[in-house]
Amino acid sequence: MSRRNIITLVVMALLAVLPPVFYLTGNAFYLDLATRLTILAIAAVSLNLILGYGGLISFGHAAYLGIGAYAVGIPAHHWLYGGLESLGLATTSGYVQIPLAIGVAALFALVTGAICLRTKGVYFIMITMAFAQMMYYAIVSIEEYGGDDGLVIDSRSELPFIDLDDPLQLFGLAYVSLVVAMLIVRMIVNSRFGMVLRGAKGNNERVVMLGFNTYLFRLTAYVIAGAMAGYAGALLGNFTTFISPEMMDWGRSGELMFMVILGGTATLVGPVIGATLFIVLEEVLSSLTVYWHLPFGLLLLAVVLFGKGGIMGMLRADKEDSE
Amino acid sequence: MTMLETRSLMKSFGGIRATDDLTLSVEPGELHAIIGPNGAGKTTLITQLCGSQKPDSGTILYKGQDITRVPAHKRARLGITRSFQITSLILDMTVIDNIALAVQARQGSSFRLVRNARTISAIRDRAMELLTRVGLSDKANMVTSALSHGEHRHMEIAIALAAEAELMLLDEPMAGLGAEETRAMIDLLNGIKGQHTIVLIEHDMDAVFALADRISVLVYGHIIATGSPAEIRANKDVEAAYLGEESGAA
Amino acid sequence: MDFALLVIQTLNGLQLGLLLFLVASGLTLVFGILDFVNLAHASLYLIGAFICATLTFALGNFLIAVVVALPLTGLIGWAVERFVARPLYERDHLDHVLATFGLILVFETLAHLIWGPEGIAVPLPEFLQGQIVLSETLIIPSYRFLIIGAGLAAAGGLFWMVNFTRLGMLIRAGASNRTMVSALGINIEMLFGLVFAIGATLAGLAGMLVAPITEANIGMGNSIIITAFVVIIVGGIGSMKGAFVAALLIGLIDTLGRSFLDDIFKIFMSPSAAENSAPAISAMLIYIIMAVVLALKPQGLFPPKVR
Amino acid sequence: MKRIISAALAATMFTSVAQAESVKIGFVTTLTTPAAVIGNQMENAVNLAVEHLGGKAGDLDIEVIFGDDGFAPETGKQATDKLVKQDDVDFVAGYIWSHVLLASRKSVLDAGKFLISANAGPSQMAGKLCDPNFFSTSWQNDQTPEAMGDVLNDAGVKSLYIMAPNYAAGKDMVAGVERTFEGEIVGRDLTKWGADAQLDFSAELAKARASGADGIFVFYPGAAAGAFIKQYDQAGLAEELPLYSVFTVDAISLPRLQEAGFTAVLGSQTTQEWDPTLDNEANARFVADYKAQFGGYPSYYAAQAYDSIMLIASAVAKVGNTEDTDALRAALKESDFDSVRGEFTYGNNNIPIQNFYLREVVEDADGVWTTKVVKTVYENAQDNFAAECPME
Repeated sequence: MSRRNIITLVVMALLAVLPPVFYLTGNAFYLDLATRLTILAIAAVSLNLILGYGGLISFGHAAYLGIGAYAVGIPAHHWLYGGLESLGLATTSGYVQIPLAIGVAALFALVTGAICLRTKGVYFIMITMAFAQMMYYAIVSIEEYGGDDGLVIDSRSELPFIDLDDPLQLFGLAYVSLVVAMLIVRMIVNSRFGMVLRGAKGNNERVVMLGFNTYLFRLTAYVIAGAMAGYAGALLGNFTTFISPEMMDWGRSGELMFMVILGGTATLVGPVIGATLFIVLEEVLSSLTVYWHLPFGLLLLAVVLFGKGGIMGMLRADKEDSE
Repeated sequence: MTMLETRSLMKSFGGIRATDDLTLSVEPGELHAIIGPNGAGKTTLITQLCGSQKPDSGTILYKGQDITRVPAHKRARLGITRSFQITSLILDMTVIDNIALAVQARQGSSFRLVRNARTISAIRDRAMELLTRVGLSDKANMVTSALSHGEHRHMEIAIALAAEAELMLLDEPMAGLGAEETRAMIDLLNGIKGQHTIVLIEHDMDAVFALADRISVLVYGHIIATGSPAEIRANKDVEAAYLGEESGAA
Repeated sequence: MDFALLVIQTLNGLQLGLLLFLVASGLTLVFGILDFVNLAHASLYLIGAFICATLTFALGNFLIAVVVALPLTGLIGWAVERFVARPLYERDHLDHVLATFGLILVFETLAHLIWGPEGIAVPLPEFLQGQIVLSETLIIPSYRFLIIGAGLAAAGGLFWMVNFTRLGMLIRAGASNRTMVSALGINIEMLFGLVFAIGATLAGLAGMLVAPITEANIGMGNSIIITAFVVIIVGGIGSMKGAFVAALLIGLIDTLGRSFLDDIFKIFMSPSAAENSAPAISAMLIYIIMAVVLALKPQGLFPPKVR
Repeated sequence: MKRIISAALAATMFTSVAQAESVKIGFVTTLTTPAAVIGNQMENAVNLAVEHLGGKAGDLDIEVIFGDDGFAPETGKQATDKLVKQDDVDFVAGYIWSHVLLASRKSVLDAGKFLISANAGPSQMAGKLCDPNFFSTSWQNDQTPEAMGDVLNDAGVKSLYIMAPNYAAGKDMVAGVERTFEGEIVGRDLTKWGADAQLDFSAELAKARASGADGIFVFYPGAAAGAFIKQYDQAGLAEELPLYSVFTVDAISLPRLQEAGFTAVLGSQTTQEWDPTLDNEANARFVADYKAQFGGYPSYYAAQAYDSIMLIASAVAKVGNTEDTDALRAALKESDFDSVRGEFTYGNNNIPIQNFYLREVVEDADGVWTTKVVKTVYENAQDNFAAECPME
């Protein structure tokens, strides 16, 4: 077993075991922290598919989290206050909300991706951000859903067998979802599709010359990543029970990016490590001082200036390319 | 039927005509070398032939079919492959993955998201076979960036072979190679010659005259002569335009 | 629509556009020549404003403070180039984004620690406090004219420098071909440091000019950086002309959108819905413009010729 | 990685071992972003209140844990969750911003804790969303602008231009002034709020001037106040378009305006439920000690924060423990403490029934700019949403 696989298993095992232990020993808050972390890790894993393996630096990934969360919040809002019954969207059923989250996120990714992928490099970074900002302001402008103030989700999604009001079960769902998301990403990047995607990251012109329409491959990956992040957003909405446009602010997109980079791009467990480190650092530093952004910023600088390839890059001894 | 034909191809950058009324025809099965002094527009020609740049005017025919407006990835599907003057490999992938990707391109749609590509023996075996053919089988699992320049050149040939191209466009395969490596490359090309139609752009005159069936001489974007190596050697215009200007260049 | 109001709002838009240009021009210089993505560019805008505010009280005059603060901001920019940007030129954009985001956090928190969260109100000299009365309905604060004048002067100076000086020649050459400049035997490190310092000075100038209006405050960098990026993307990275055109375009659209969009919306919406959505939609406008421009011209309005 | 996780979590995990015989108060306010200028005043006032109480509520030690809302509802809710779940506080107090309070409300009330707003007073929480465990030591958002609306009527203002930030309280403020103001509203601008709030109001001020209104009503709390007033002054609107504001000209903006010499603000009028000049013993002590310790006048934010701690302490002292929530609720409801605003009672929705004053900006004996009471606008006023609250 390669060292990288051992790290992956250890990290995932710790993430499975520690939070419930915290919860059962009366530290409910740390379970919350772990749930948040796990959900953000799903989004980071999905971003890693396009950023790490596809070389597509998306600076607007938080938009999908927001879309997913609002796909839970808006039906729940109408369920309580009326409206949209005719569309069947006044409901708290997870059967409606979760497919809606995934579907709308995928659609948004398809439409924006079709335009964004025409650009390259920094232009791509900025246009993905522009679309996310448009989504942000679109939500801000809808007063019915709270505008800038956000929306309280009064009732969580109803799912069979799982009660999301139980923090332990919510964490369980998030954890299983994370594992599934990681397996999906692993499957995709090792498939023939994934080979083309990774090849196009390394040398797009070459891959085009081999006869692949890399635009379509990238767009497909972009939509898959968007859909996964949309799902993560649905979980996030259920977790926080409060959603606001703030969730899709460019700063949040940046945070997701940093989770991926911090942990190590194009590695299976890197985004999970990045998300963990990010959330734990944020928590520990902010409980020490309100000026915690200073050490946090210095740390980011240090990671970039002195470390390469993120945490996984530092931990890695073997240079094999496979997972 | 000619394999490849260009008619009055024109391409300008700013005020400079990189390709000027260029007419060329390549017969099936031949190794057709294109030579010319620096700046003659050789690489510009290749990029138009493979489709990564569009000519301003003129037509490109492939097996009698007009492909002037066909995008690059579709030309590849039609059987045109290109090697790059500057090594153009996917450096962060392993050697065999590079070749396997090229093999994959010929084996149906790659929109397959489930099965692990590395476990598909039809792809892996063929890739290994090609690596053996270019003498790199022992380095299959190394990261490409760890290989030498000469080895990268061999990988380029393997990729061209993998594409099962009917027409191979080789852009200076000997560039930057030492004497030993050049000899190995000439041997390799001699081995595949005849099985594919090859358009070879090369500076190394020894290699060109050793390999080519026919040679075209490109000067300022225009073909001034086409003929067998012996004919070109004897052509006064070529000597004046080419050797005179760039004596000592090889 | 009221004509006088339209004139005033156009001037307001011009003023905003020129401020944006000052920030964006430095960004596009650094981006185009150094190929370095500097999210922390707006931190220099912030630091410039605070240094100038502090000096205004120390020296007793805003204009003198600006003159002293400009080189100080340039010096800080040079230090950022030397210690953060330079080691990262060889890395990809991802690393630039990450490092400069860290830098933003550092600068903003330092500003919070040094100057406190409340910000500093910058007093203007007497002669800039009044208004210029153009007609009965056309009254404009005189300081706004100073901003427009200073912005135009800086833009003019920049054009002169880029187009008619040896430094400008190097910058233009560097923007299109980095290796060529180094081949000319130019000390590329010096040139890069200088470009960075010029960019910082311009951003700092924008911060100093805006401080007497909005006060120097620790959140000001955040609110302008994304807009500045939008400007250089719309204009085309590395293009000074593009940055100028795009900055004015976005300044005008933003201001006119804020002033007239709610009235337009009221035609087909309830007044309260119009008032609520108009600011958001006008904020969205600039992103829509950017997306449309990039969809049609993936390299911006004035793409650099060769890269 | 394992080491990092376990070390980090272990460091904080065992710090929360419950101390016997203490009352834990979580206090959520803004400690970062420019709005920290408000949060810092509240933090100072809380610490001053604890000091005045000798660190004790009856026999119980007072322990205050501060949480930062980062000027964003989502962050505020996270801070609240942590106080409730990890620190297991008995009371959560504070909240400058209405949207933060609305977002955090459920976290506190669902856990069966007491929620004390020291500033935000969104209409929903005074009306439909009122709760037996929610108390306010401030007001309902609409009340202060309502008082201003009546002041405007008295002043003979016939037409009004309105500007406010686009968030929950901004909308409440606009609704409040519109409810009592009898003249015509000729224009209304809601501007971007939050960490990257709009601070250049040139376009809006030009519109306001063009509207020809008799006056302009604004609500720009915290750091935005200074920016607004300066631009208002630079635009030379002082004579043409008199300024009537709520929560804008206060002890936070005045020192900076004075430093920069914006004399135009002297004489401008605002309404409020509290003023440093209110004549009662508690207020005199609060204002004097605050000035002595922190070198400047306290704002109403500080006064309300001070009151929130005093209110909690009075209830805990009366009950003697933190377990008997029914008794605590009853004790809170009595508001039996020396408020710096003087005596007040709670309405059915637990919002104070109290006086509102008109205040004017003046220079005090030491030449420092502050406010003084001009007149009482409302006596013992109750908010309009109390009727919508189903509680008795």
